[in-house]
Amino acid sequence: MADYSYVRKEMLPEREPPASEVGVIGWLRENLFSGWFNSILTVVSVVLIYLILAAIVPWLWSPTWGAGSLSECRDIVAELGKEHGGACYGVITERWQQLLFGFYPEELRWRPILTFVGLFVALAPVLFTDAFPRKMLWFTGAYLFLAPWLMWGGPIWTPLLVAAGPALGFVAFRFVARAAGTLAGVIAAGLVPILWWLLAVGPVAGAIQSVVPLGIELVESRLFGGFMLSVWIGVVAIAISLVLGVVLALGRQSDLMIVKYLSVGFIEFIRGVPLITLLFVASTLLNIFMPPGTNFDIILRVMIMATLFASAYIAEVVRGGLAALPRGQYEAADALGLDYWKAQRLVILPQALKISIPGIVSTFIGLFKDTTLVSIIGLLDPIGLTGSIRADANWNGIVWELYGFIALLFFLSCFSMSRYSMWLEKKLRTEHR
Amino acid sequence: MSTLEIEPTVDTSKMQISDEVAIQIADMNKWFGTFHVLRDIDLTVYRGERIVICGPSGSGKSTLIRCINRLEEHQAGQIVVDGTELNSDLKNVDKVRSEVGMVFQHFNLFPHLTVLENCTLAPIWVRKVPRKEAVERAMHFLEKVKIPEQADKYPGQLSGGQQQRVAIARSLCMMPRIMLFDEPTSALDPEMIKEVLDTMIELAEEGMTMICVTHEMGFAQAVANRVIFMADGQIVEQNEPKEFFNNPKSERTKQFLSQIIGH
Amino acid sequence: MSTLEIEPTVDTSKMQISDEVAIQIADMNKWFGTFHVLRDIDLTVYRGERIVICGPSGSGKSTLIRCINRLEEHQAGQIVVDGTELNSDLKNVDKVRSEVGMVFQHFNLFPHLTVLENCTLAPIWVRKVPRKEAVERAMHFLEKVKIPEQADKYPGQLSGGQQQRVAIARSLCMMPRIMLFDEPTSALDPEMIKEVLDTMIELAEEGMTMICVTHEMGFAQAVANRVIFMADGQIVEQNEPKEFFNNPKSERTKQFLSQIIGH
Amino acid sequence: MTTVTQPEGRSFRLSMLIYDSRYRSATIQIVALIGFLLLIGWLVSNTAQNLATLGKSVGFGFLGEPAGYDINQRLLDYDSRDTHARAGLIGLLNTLLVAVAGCVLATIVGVIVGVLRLSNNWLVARLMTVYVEMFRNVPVLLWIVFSMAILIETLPPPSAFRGDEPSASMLVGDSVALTNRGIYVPEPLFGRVDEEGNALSWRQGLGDVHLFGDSWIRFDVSLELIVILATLIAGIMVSGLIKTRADRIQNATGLRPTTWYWRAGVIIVPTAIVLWLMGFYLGKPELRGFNFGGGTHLRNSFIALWLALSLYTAAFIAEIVRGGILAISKGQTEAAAALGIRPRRIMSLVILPQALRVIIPPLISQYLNLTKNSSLAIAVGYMDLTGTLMGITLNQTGRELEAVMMTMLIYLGISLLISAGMNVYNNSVKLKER
Amino acid sequence: QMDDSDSTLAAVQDAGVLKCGVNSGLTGFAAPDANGRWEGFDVAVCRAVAAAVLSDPEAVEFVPTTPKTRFTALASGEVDLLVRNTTWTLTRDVDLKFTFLGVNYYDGQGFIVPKALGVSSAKELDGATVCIQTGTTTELNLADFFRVNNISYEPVPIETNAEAQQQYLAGACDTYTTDASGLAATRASFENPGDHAILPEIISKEPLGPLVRHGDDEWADIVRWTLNALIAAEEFGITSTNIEELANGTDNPEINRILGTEGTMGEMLGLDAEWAMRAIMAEGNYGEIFEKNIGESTPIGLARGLNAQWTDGGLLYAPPFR
Ligand SMILES: Nc1ncnc2c1ncn2[C@@H]1O[C@H](COP(=O)(O)OP(=O)(O)OP(=O)(O)O)[C@@H](O)[C@H]1O
Ligand SMILES: Nc1ncnc2c1ncn2[C@@H]1O[C@H](COP(=O)(O)OP(=O)(O)OP(=O)(O)O)[C@@H](O)[C@H]1O
Ligand SMILES: [Mg+2]
Ligand SMILES: [Mg+2]
Repeated sequence: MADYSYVRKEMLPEREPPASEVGVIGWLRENLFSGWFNSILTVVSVVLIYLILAAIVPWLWSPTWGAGSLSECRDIVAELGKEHGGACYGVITERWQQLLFGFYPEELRWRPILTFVGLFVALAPVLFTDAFPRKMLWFTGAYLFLAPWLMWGGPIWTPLLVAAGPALGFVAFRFVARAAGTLAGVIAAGLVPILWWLLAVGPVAGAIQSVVPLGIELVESRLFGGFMLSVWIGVVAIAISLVLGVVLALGRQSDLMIVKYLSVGFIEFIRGVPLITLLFVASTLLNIFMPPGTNFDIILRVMIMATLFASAYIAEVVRGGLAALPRGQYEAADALGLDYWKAQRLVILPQALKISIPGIVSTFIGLFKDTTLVSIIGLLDPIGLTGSIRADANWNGIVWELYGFIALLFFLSCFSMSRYSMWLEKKLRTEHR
Repeated sequence: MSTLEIEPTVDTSKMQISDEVAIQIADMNKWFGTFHVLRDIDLTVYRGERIVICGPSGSGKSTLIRCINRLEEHQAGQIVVDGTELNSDLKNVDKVRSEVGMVFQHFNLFPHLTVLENCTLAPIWVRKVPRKEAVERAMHFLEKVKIPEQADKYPGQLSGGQQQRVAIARSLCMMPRIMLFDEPTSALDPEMIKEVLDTMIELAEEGMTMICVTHEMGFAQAVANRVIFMADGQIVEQNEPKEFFNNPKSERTKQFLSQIIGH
Repeated sequence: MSTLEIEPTVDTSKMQISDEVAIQIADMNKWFGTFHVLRDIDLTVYRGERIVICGPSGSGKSTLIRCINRLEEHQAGQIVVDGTELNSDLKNVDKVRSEVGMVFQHFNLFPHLTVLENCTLAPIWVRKVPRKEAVERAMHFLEKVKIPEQADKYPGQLSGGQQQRVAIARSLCMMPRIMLFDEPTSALDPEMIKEVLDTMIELAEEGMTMICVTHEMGFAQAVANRVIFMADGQIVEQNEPKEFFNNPKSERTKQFLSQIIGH
Repeated sequence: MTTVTQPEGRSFRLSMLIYDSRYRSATIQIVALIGFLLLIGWLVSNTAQNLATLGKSVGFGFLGEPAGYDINQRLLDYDSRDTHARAGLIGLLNTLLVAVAGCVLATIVGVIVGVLRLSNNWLVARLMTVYVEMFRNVPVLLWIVFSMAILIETLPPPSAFRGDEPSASMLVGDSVALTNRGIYVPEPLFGRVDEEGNALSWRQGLGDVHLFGDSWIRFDVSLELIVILATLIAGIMVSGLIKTRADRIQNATGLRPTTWYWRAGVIIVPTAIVLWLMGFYLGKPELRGFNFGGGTHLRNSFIALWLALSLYTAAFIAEIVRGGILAISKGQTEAAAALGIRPRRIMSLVILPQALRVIIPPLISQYLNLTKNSSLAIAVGYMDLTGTLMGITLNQTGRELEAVMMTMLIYLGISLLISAGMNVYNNSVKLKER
Repeated sequence: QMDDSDSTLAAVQDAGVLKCGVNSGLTGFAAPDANGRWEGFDVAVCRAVAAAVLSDPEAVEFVPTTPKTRFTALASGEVDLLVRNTTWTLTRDVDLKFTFLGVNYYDGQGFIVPKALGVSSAKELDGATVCIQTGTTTELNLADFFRVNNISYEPVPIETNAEAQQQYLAGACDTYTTDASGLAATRASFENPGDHAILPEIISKEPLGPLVRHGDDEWADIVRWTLNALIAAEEFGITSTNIEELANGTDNPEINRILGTEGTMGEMLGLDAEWAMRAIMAEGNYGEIFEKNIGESTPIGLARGLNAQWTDGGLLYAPPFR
């Protein structure tokens, strides 16, 4: 047995790791060639990447931006002596605006652009709660009515009167709640705006417009198309389905059997059928279900079905958020004397919705991608437009360039959204105690 | 359980008990499914009384006080709070809840609201107090629980003891005439227990009617004017604190007390 | 850190230290990326020794003992365990691992297996012990750590102290000649620390070679025959416990000890 | 127990419907129910009115009429004189076929990619990330169209196999042809004959059993298949017995006898004998006329749909798998490693059993998504349920209401079955936990 | 049945725009150009009707439809008029409750094959892989044709013409079958049109024409006679260039009646006197429309064939304006 006693006289300084551990070699050794299996994987991957790039890059490199038709492209490519052909970008040059905006009148395209920019401004205070002042939420509220008006145009009175709906609902709530109780109040608050929107807004707006004409040019929704259509269907459906989804989620969490089963039935039905069948309902059946003489245009009908579709998914997301709240929150609200609706509005939903934002973003991404299905029922979303563009004798036979362009657009938007949602999820996880 | 040494400065003389009945529970029974959790509870609480309830875990203490503000529904017998009977009439429930404040073991503050907003929420939306007045009132009670400087923080930024004091202030803002406490200190680190108990003692000195489930025997001895011992869903023994601790009558009580103190 | 009062019943006389070398570490260095976490470590452990390692957080204690069973790879120097050098030869690694048991701060029991299955898993699959024998052996060690009655429960159903004792039993079932402990008690509630330390003391009494990262100074004084103090990835001081605690030589050690005890 | 009854004389007041907790919930529910029924009634009456205006009636008689169109990809026999109902059935089977095949492939690819994403090989991990992000963030419809285009453009047409100097050739000993009309692989046949036409085995095949006569659900069961299945099942059972024995030996001695060749043998050998007895042989595809004849033809539309759905879903499954494995803390791996358990065993004994609990529920909902997405088959002309019942049948008969509703209900039924399966699984896992 | 109050004419005039269902993309017949303006043979008919009814050939809202959605769109009132290469059949006329208003293009289903295949008749196609565009009468005709000739085939159903063309060119099918007009249009856009032959067999009659809902005869008359006016205009030599001049009055009473300088035909239809003149001015007479969109001078290069005037041996035969 030795004498253990040992004291270090002076401390050792930090040293550089051996060369094989750091720098390029160390990195390579650790990350690519640690062990024979990894080395094989690395080699296989490199070969694979090379093969893919070798197949695609020469095709991609093709100076055909100026070509006016497929045959012109073919001439240019043939002149360059390319073996495997080359991309024909002329079609993108000529049609990119159509792919983005559909048939929206050219001189009015600032409106969807403005709406799109506004969307970010409106979302900022919701999505980045810390970085933006809460006051901006006012703009978010106003945006809900401003955006449809910008997109569709028409008299300014319509959005203003539509916006008056919630206010009327609130007044009705106050009135009825005092006279007949909160529940009746809530029902009134739901019914009054709907009746107002359905019955009164049109005539009243018309009347005011005839007295004080003020508005912007009307754009029919059939002119909506391309990428703008996808975005717009997605945004409208998600925005409205948030409200519906919250109601459904509350219904599903409710103790009231019938309410619960109705909600469950609706949610499971919608989630159980493919979106395409719902779109077929929109295109072939919805008008049959409506009172005789009603005629929504197809884009509105698709929006209705997309909203119903999204609301079932949002309901499940919100339900997750509700379930994540500890019971104590409900009890504390009860003990303070808040009734069900106040407790939901002031205590439960603000928290549950915040937890649900990543889920809502994912639902939006899913829905946004799914909007491409509208091409199957003949709407001219980007994929639908490829058909029309290829029906142009100039571009008959073009495939990859169009699909590639569309895929790129979708990839860029969905990828950035999903990154945001991941970031948010991480943030919420650390924030949430 | 740490039996806290309460300084003898507690001024029990101020704690007046009137003859007025604050809570009257008669023959009350409650079941969870088929499990008989409260059995034939009879209890009269006078205005200004400070009652401590103790007993082994699962004996129904929490359930009893949760029945008093209808967080749980009883199935037989009567509970009358401040002259209002708790029955299926929801108006009565609302009335009782606005008279009775409750503080939970796990605080249950609203994490998305600041301390001040936590305190003003119910006064504004339930009592329809103007916001300015509600804020003043909240600041008043936050001062009382000695954390006015935290008003603009979020609950997550506070220590457990501070959170529990906010919870007390939040209840007080509704100006309740009765306060219920369900083990308000048992989720706290030892250093923080005292600050919360101090707040509660202060409340008692001001004559608040209080029912408190706790195992802090020091607190019970210093403040309570009655200690109730529950076991198996029944009130087994009740007495003045001194008598209760020094001279327990029932075997169950003796056994329980020996455990608590021996621990 | 609670300095536990160890009863003087620890029988150090039984703890024989042989001349045989159990672990030999020479000039060992390790980097995490460019961060030099272990610097020129030299350490010889004899069979039957009980070594306690202490030092400030981040000083590399965990990393050091994790290098001993190759949970981390060292980049320079030598580690020889029981005559087997740890290098990139996987057979050596397997050999060393089957000689060396390890207990973690967070128990790391397998939650999907019962206590018994936790204990028999490795003997059956690594040591090829017949199941019956493995079960017998597991029950033997579970008795030793005093929880044979929990054998059929799942880890989630046990208290922290019980879980850590299962973890010790699980390691013992592999019949290791050396045991490594990485802060085995620091995730436990105070009441449970004692039961785990008792188990470890018993192990020490049976002559197990042990290296233990811990801040339980009572344990160190009672059981260890050497205390190693690490800072900045280096062994700064080592000595017998008595000398180490009563008469620390280096400034760093003094400062560290004053913090730990003053706490 | 003494019950305090409500004081007498408290008569019922209307306001109690809302303010009395005994009636309140009933009130709300009845209101909700009435509202719901009103809504349904409104929709039905609108529909009836509209249909009357259009002069249409609702009825399912059209299902019994001849469909008149052909379906290339079919699992049961069918020709254009069969009824719409049978066409729908063929479509449904096609849906199920691509869904099941898709789920299998998606799981395999998803698991591999998910595990590789955690690889410590930087390049592979990155490559897998690129794969996942690429597939997740582009609509599945585009992938379906893409993969169809790739198949069509990159593979040679059958004519390339023709001639004296064909520019393309068959693979695997002239038995597999990759063409842009699909893939031709050998098909299993029975009753092999030699050049003179003499049977080379004791039976000339066993023939088929026809079930359900001539009705629209008729189908044939091949007796050979039944015999083979029976042999296989018997083999698997014997193999199970061998495993049990191996377990027993391991329990007794600690050493596990190597039995894999026994276990494989008792499955393979009897099956092989039975196959030989029945004159089993592979019918190779060969060029005949315009196309390859013989062999099994996996059509482009099926392959494109199958690949696109699988690869798309695999990207999601990969994330689920990765998440599941990451959810099992590093401590578990370390504890197992410290016990001397080898990495592969750590995976199977410690990580997977735990990870599966995390993985399987979201995995099943991905299966559900895949099944629903298979309805995009019409984009490549794969005749699934949407292509037949909600496609050509709807278009030929003009029965929108009936066709769309039936399609929805069938999909709903499939979904409910899958989620019922998921619930059963969840419950069985829950039982094990405590 | 509809009563007068909701007559389509009134509705269209109220709305100030004609909702016309067209193909979402078929070369020469209907497709939007880079500026989103719809062009094509079918589109021209829509514009002519709009010009007749609303005095503005641009007052058309084009609703792109697919084979599956077109009938619902018409039945539900989403469109007022469907001009989308739709074959006139008994079921559609009777069972689906539509009214066909004449034929604007006489078509027939044909086959296109690569010349390299060495096939000269459709009857030699035994065992061939056939690309078809689904959701139309084509697949029914195809099934019938092969059954009658007792030969086998492998159908490859495809949603759009563009994809069918892609598959055909890549050799994924031996032949592509659709309306002969479509085949010609498709072949025109090939890199080497000469390598492909359209087989002589026309296996079906495909009279394509505009249709409207049952029950509004007034509206049906307007569309029917607008189409007839276009056809008659060609017969009588009324073109968009000389129409102004002819409108001042001619010796030919039929021309005068068409152009509204004589008689009250417009009034009978519920329109004004110059309805037909506007319809013809919109895109020209039938011949002009044909030449401009699908005729031999266009890349599509269809010959008039059956679609020539009866006087030239074709089937176009407008009933008298009398
Ligand atoms: N919502 C419930 N449903 C069913 N049983 C319940 C419910 N809440 C409580 N119990 C049961 O009722 C009994 C009494 O519970 P209670 O919470 O009142 O006990 P306690 O005396 O407060 O105990 P502790 O000191 O642990 O808080 C316990 O056995 C508990 O399991
Ligand atoms: N896997 C790793 N990658 C990079 N750095 C690491 C890793 N593991 C540990 N470190 C760093 O190495 C240093 C030593 O870590 P180690 O866990 O050995 O410290 P310790 O002495 O055990 O501290 P504690 O008392 O907190 O457990 C710390 O600075 C730590 O941040
Ligand atoms: Mg309790
Ligand atoms: Mg450590």
